[in-house]
Amino acid sequence: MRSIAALLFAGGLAFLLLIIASELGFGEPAMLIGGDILAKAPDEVGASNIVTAVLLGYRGIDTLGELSILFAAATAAGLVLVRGNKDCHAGANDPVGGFILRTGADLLFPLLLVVGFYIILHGHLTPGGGFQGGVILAAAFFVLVLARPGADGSGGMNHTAIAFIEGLAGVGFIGLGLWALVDNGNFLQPMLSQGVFGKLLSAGTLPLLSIAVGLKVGAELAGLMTQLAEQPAAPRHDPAHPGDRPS
Amino acid sequence: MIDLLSVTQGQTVLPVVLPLLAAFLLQPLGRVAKPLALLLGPATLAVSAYLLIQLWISFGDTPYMLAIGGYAPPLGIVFYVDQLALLFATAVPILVLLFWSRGEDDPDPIRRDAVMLLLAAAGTGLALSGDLFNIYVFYELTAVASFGLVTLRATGAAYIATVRYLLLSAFGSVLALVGIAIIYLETGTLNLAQIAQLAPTALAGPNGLAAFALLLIGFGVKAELFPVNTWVPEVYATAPTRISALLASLVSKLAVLVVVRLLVLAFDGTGAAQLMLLLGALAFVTAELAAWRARDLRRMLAYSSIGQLGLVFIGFSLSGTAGLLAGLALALHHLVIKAALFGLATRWGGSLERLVGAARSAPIASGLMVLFALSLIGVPPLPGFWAKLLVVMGLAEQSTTLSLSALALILIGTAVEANYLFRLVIKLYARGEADAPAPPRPKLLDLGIASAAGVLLLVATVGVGRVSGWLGGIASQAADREVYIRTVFPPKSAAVAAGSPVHEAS
Amino acid sequence: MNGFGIDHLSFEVVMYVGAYGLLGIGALGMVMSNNLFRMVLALVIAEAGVNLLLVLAGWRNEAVAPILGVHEAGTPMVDPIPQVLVLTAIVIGVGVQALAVATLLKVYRIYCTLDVRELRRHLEQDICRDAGIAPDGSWEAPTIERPLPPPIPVQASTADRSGAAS
Amino acid sequence: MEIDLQTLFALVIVVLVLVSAVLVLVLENMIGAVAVSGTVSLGVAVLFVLLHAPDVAMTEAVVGAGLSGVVLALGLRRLGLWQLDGVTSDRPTEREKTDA
Repeated sequence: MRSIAALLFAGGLAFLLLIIASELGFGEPAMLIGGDILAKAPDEVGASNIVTAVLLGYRGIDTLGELSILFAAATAAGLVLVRGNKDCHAGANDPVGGFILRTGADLLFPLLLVVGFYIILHGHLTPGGGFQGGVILAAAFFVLVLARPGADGSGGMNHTAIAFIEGLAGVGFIGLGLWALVDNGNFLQPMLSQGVFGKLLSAGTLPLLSIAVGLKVGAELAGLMTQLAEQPAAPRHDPAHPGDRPS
Repeated sequence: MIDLLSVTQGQTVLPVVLPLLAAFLLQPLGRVAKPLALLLGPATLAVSAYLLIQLWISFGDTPYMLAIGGYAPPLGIVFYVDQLALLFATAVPILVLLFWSRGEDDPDPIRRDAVMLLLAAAGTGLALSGDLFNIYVFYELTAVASFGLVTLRATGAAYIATVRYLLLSAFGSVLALVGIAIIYLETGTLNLAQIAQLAPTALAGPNGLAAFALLLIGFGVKAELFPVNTWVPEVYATAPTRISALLASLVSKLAVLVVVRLLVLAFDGTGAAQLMLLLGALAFVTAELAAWRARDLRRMLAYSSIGQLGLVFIGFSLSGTAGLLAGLALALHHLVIKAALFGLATRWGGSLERLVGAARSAPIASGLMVLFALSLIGVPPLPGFWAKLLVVMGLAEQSTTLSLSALALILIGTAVEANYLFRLVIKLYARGEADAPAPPRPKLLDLGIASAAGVLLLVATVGVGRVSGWLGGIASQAADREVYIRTVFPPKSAAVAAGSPVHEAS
Repeated sequence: MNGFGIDHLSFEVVMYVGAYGLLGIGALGMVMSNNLFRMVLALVIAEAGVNLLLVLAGWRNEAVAPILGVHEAGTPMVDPIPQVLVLTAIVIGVGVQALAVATLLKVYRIYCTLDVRELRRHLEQDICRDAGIAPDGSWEAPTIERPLPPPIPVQASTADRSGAAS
Repeated sequence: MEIDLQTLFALVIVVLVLVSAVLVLVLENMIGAVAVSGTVSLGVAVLFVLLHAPDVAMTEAVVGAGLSGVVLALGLRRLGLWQLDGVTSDRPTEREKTDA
């Protein structure tokens, strides 16, 4: 019964997509706002990477919303994961990495850190930006966790530090927006001078926003992965009693 | 400096941003000064509510537009503020504040507060935003925040319900994103006003209808729309009752508001309206039948909520101001009543049999329950009657086969609704067995919320003429597509005269 | 509609087939699968498909990436807006995914299964026990004619559940 | 039927991605399924490069192939399903078949 319903649904969806397929034109998009932005962004924002200009300039509040979603997901995951693990001894299932892994992690960590910050800082000039750099920062910390799971599986990650970084980076992003609101009457309006087009210190507040985004994404993801890593493994369940629940 | 006593239009963004700011601050603050952190949330929401009310008083008469970041539309994101948007935006912080109180055994109040604040910010943004993708972002934020909140009871059942809800919701979001992609391909813009300008030519074909169907299913997950509402009874039965109250009364209405905006601005052809009518009618009758079968109060309320939202969809599917008025009246009616009913269910949740004899131990709550039941059914002097009458009259006026069948389904559904609600009332006033434990009394706070809702209902009954006039004004403002377009893209001369706040960044 | 003839396999048709193929496979997987983890994987695939579709919506012939200073001025560029939307959508997707995995962990720890049918049965049982009604779950049987069991005291049922949850 | 080099390249990648996507759904081994889902993301990232979207390609590669793979693998490990044999199958077991 369920599979029949599923097939019906899939058939309906396929039909819908076919209708759409027969009508849409790709290759010549209307580009109403796209064309305007391509024309105006270099003057209005001053970033040579127009994707970043749109991400942090024209659609800045979308980015704020997206940071909030990541924050909401991490917080909700925290709510879910924190409970009911008191009686389990965590982290007992991951062996400490071998010598090669540990040495590799020690070498990789500063490298990833530098790459991450480079990508964050050059977001307005070249491909990349806050998100991509932030993910790499998170990866840098996570490599450390993988190499040395530690007694509680956290690899020495400091939860308080993560909480402070993620909180203050978010406050920084909103603070830049509110500064513009107080100064010019528009939330997230670009501030500071645009500088020389194509240089590192250009595009006004854009690099600052980029740093805030990078730090927040990095801290958020690092926290999320650490939380997952700290979970004790689920008990192997006996196939003979699939209904049994551990208590 | 921001003047604390007078508001400017630029501050419309604050009710969205301040709760986000507070949510980000909570974790660090919680580690430094926990008592302060616990006060931060309610304080922020109070400020948000105050700001929104001030905005309503100062600028509520004519709709206005706020270009975020000062980028002139359609390039940047705009907030569109009319009375409809303000009405729902103001309801968000107030309702979140009303259902703020924590469970006694909440192990992690800081995280919970943060998620509540995110929900408030997202809800306000959803009501105000005038950009299709921005709406999607706020919708996702609402969704993720509610996933966190519905696990709060930390039972196994809550986790199962959450996972199923999450997967369904994420799937709906994917479909909505396909709809957004189609609209972008056809029109080349995301600004709702510009989409409204282009819609008569660009979105009139089958593609437009397909895009609307996809968006309807996507946003319909939160709006408890017919095929994608399987999560509702599961989640409302396992989540904390206060969270169920928020989801059923507030979040569902915000999703409906988004769909209505799309319908009015971009998809005013008959196809889209008929789709909504069909799904709404099916939802109403199936949900009322399911509610009739339910044996516990939480799931009965959940199914009844699906049914009422089906009715709301039917109302909004009617064309023009009359349809908007009908839908709006039903939506507000349901918002007030479901919030109160779920509030009462905090203590009364569980088997209906437990409620036998509740009228003796809790006479006020039982009386309110009877009042709400009568209004839900639509017994004449109460507001529910007028709202339902508007829908029935609108359907009769259309007198197509579809609308008349929908009318028949509504009448059947109402009969079923009356049956199970009377069954509930009879239980309340029945004489229980002597040795049965008396049903618990509702908490004072819940009783207060329910009493306030009851008073609102009675006031609306007495002043039904004024209320309908007020709602009619909101509806006619929101139903006018030209007003929306002219507000976002003011004619050049008018913009100079009004000293429009939009200026291009130089 | 141009370029959809069979005799001419153009670049955008290939991309289009890829996008809708991923979307369809993901949707099918989400609907047909009975394993929650598999459903999360199907969700990832569907999201990849819709992201591809969005970027394709901004693609145009003979254009370059929207970065200034690489090509000579005046070269047509692809539409940057859909790319921004996709960036946002990717990050949203990974957040939701992580939350799903976290919740799955809890479900598996409590019920030792990820099978949807089995979990639905557990869910129905748990809800009924919490509410103090008989768990039969049959839709067809009219409930009024069935004699109801005496209400179970709330304390007992919640204590039982919290024991299993912690 | 003529076909240029770019289209041919795209065709190869699209076929690879679609085959991987089907494999994600049918592989009985969950680790394999997670690994193949990483392949899907990588392939899609290459397609983004072909569509002149370097930012998106970078994000998809870092997030889709890297981060989400790590999250899913970590999840599998904590689920106790980190096994290379086919125990983690979601096919109905013999007992369920007889039940039905």
